[in-house]
Amino acid sequence: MAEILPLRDAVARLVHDGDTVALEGFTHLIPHAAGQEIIRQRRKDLTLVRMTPDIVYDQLIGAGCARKLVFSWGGNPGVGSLHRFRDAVQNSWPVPLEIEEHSHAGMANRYVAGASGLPFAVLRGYTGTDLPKHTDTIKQITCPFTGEQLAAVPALNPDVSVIHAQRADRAGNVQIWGLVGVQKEAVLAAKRSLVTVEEVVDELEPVPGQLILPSWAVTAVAEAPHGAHPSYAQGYYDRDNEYYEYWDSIGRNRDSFEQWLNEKVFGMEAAK
Amino acid sequence: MAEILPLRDAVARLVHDGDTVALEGFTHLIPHAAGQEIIRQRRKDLTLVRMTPDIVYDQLIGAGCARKLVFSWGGNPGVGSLHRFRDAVQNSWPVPLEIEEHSHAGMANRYVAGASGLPFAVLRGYTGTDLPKHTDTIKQITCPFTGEQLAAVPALNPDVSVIHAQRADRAGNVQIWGLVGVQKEAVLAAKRSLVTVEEVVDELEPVPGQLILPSWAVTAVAEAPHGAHPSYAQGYYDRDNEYYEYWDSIGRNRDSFEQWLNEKVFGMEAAK
Amino acid sequence: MTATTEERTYTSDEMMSIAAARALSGGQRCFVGIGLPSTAANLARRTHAPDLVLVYESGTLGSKPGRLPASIGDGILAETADAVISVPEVFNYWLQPGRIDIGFLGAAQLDRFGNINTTVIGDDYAHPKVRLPGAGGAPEIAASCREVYVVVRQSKRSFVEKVDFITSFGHGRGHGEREKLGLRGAGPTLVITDLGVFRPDETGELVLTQLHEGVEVEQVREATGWDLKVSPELSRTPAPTETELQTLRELKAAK
Amino acid sequence: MTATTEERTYTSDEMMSIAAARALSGGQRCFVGIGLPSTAANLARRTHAPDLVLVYESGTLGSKPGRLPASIGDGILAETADAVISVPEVFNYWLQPGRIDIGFLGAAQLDRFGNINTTVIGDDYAHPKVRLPGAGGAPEIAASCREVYVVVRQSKRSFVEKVDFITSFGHGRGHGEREKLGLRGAGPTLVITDLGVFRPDETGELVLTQLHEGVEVEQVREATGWDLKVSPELSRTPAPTETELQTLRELKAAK
Repeated sequence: MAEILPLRDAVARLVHDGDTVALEGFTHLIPHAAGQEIIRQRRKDLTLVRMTPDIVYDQLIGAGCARKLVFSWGGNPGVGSLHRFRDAVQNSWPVPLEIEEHSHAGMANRYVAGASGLPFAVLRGYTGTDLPKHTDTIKQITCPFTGEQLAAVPALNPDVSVIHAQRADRAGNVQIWGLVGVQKEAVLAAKRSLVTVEEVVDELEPVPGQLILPSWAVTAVAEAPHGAHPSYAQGYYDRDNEYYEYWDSIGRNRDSFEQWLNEKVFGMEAAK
Repeated sequence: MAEILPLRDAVARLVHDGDTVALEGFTHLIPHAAGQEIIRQRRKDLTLVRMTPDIVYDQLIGAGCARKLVFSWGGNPGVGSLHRFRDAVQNSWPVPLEIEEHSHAGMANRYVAGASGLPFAVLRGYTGTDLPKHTDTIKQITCPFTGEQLAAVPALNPDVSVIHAQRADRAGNVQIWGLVGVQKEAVLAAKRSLVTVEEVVDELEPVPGQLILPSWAVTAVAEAPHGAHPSYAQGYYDRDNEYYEYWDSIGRNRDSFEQWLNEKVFGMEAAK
Repeated sequence: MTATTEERTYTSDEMMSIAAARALSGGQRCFVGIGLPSTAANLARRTHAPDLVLVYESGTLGSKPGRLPASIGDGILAETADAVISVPEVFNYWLQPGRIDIGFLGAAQLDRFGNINTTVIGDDYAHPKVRLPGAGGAPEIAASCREVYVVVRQSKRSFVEKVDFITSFGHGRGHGEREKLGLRGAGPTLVITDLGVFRPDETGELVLTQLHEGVEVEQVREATGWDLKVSPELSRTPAPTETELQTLRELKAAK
Repeated sequence: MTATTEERTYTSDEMMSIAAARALSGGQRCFVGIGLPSTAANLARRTHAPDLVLVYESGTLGSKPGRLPASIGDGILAETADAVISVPEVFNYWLQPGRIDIGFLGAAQLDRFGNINTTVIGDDYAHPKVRLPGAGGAPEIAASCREVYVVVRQSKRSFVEKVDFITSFGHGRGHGEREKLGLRGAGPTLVITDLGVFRPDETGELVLTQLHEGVEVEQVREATGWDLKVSPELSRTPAPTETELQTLRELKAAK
């Protein structure tokens, strides 16, 4: 059964130095508050996994929390580049960043395999591309019935997956609606999981398109109102598109980034 | 885009002698009306595919429509045996019935592979059982990353899949809720698909837990009110548990079955 | 404590269901087949284990039916579930990775090493004496749940030396075969019949560990198709309590 | 018919979006990337192809947004969709089996044979000159859609002889390489830039088939990093209509 904890305690208990950590949320419901709490607790040597390492991972990478990034698309969506990610890859700043690069289809299937308790997944993918030359977690497999060649990718089983959801009840059952991305798979694939929510409520009223994660499939739930900002939480608040533009100006330079980090992350320590 | 047709025309157009046909619906929403229309049109040599060939296939098998059955559980749920199925397997009556036998997990994954455009699926299944000795569509596969041995099963891609749903709109978009079984996978895996519905409506009002099949993923929709009886359609009518008991008395003997067939299926021809 | 058959106010089937229900404890995730397993699991949820999590292969997580479901896909299972999911998801995301504590199975034949047959009676698969329904979800339930409990009415026909067909693998021919095959769950750790309770010994062979009220060892031997081992710590199943019996009967009466 | 640059009342980006929108026709299922492809697809849906089916990789089938989505996961895409599905389902059930007619992609680099690079600029993957966002959904969109349309601003930097990294396979080095690799879709059959329109010839090499209003062949050659072939049936793109321009500008203005 999921334990309901303050965010600070949940991160302290679930996320350790050296862990493989997946923060998921496909544009919608990105767990920004949890990401910043991980920075605030100065985690190191993380292997960060995420299909779209947008602002949330630009922050973690710029803060030096990550040793490695497993991903499929690393941009600031609708704006352009992730400057901290580029600085880490191109200049090893603030620390070198190893990368393991896939396509979305590959990453999604790696989570599916992880959630399914299988060691690998099969897909029609990567054919003719240069990705298999640089990513050793892409192999070929032969269909035992037709002889056809397909791609195989290994399961992702993060030490901890973190997602954001709209609501949980007091028993720790989680309710998500709108775009649900790979959140269910990320949670089910992980050894431990943390779900931050907009609010904890007495009763989860059914919502069309909802996805429910039963309490017994989640390790911890933490209330984090507005915890997806600048991403959005359908039914709660809209995407802050201007913040994505603003982030471009912050992330572009090491100085402005470090100032942001001190003011907006470490400076908020007492408040949590 | 799905065409909205009378059931008789839809079956005539979509289901041909010798086809591989899947009627799906896991206890809920079993397409009985469509099954009886297939009998009425005296289709022959069908390969029938279905996880749980309950009454609907007992009827098709007893009527001599099937040459082969691909399945994972062939009983009258909550009652006992399928007597027509047993008579066909044990005594080749009215025609011999070849069987290809899997587990639910295997069948579900075969549909998933079919829906995914993959030639096979991988699962942890069948280990230590006698099923692989008798079913040549179960093979082993080695994980290219861990060396682990797993089971592989080939995709199911029926010529036509038939399901029953609560509603469609006039554009042919289909709405299903309650237990959804493998219906989506069965439709997406098939070359052609027929969805019978309780009613065609102007607008599909959202229902919690709904699954939508867009019109462009379906070949034909046919209105068939009460078309799942004696199975049920959540929101429309309950399961007729007594009919399942009653079927035991009908199906038990060839005579009573043939009488039922003449009265309740062929005798209804004019009415359709 | 021993009651004679005459004095009993309950049937042996009731004793079996109650003994099976008692084996479940609160908070466990239980994968439930229809029939005897479903009766036992719902009884447990109505008595001592209200937070038992029932998972049905039709696609329901955490069903809380107010009556016995008439089938595995009874609408009441979906209406009272925490989550309704597709059948592929049940098997792939919830059963296969080992998220379920107890797989609760029935059997047509069960053998000395807990292997289960629900496929065919007779030696020739192509020409069976009796064609049974087949595998359903059982092979993977038996493989992937942490433990498997089997509930079955016991007779020389159902309790056989070696099943005619292994539909669901128990302990094979014993001596660590499960581990050799890489199966992750512990397999059948408990068999509950209308006569008593059996547990595998260290070789995987089923041993009588408990007798229901009013049953003697000799009766069990006569209903067992192999040379039965009896545990030195053989105990007695406590008779059903009033609450257990009443709850069971109410469950079965509700439609 | 030829207008000079001075007379134009529209930008070359607008011409590109409008030309791309015109390539789509009603009822097609279109897998849409954010940016130029999304603009073009939404414009088509608002003008001549109202029943165009838009599929976004964030998990929406049949989105009908009333404004341009700000990102691939803009809430408006879910709110106006026929169905919202998980990301694995998008790729496995809808893209991979070939259910999508047109995959609409952008590119940082595009080469003579329609191969696309959105990964790294420079020869050394480990030490790139410029690290680009990477693959996203593109490799499998390029592989599995029946056809691929590419929309890209053209320059010697973007239109190169050979991409530094093949993120999404086009026609390889041509001459039937797609078929040899077992790829099912036809690959890039249309490339639309701010200068004109290109189609692959029978070898898979991109050939200029259409010039936008006010553009001359020499300009296109100068913005192409290889020895450009020009189709003998070179035609002119009709200038944007008032309706097209107005709809495009309204779409872009709406927030």
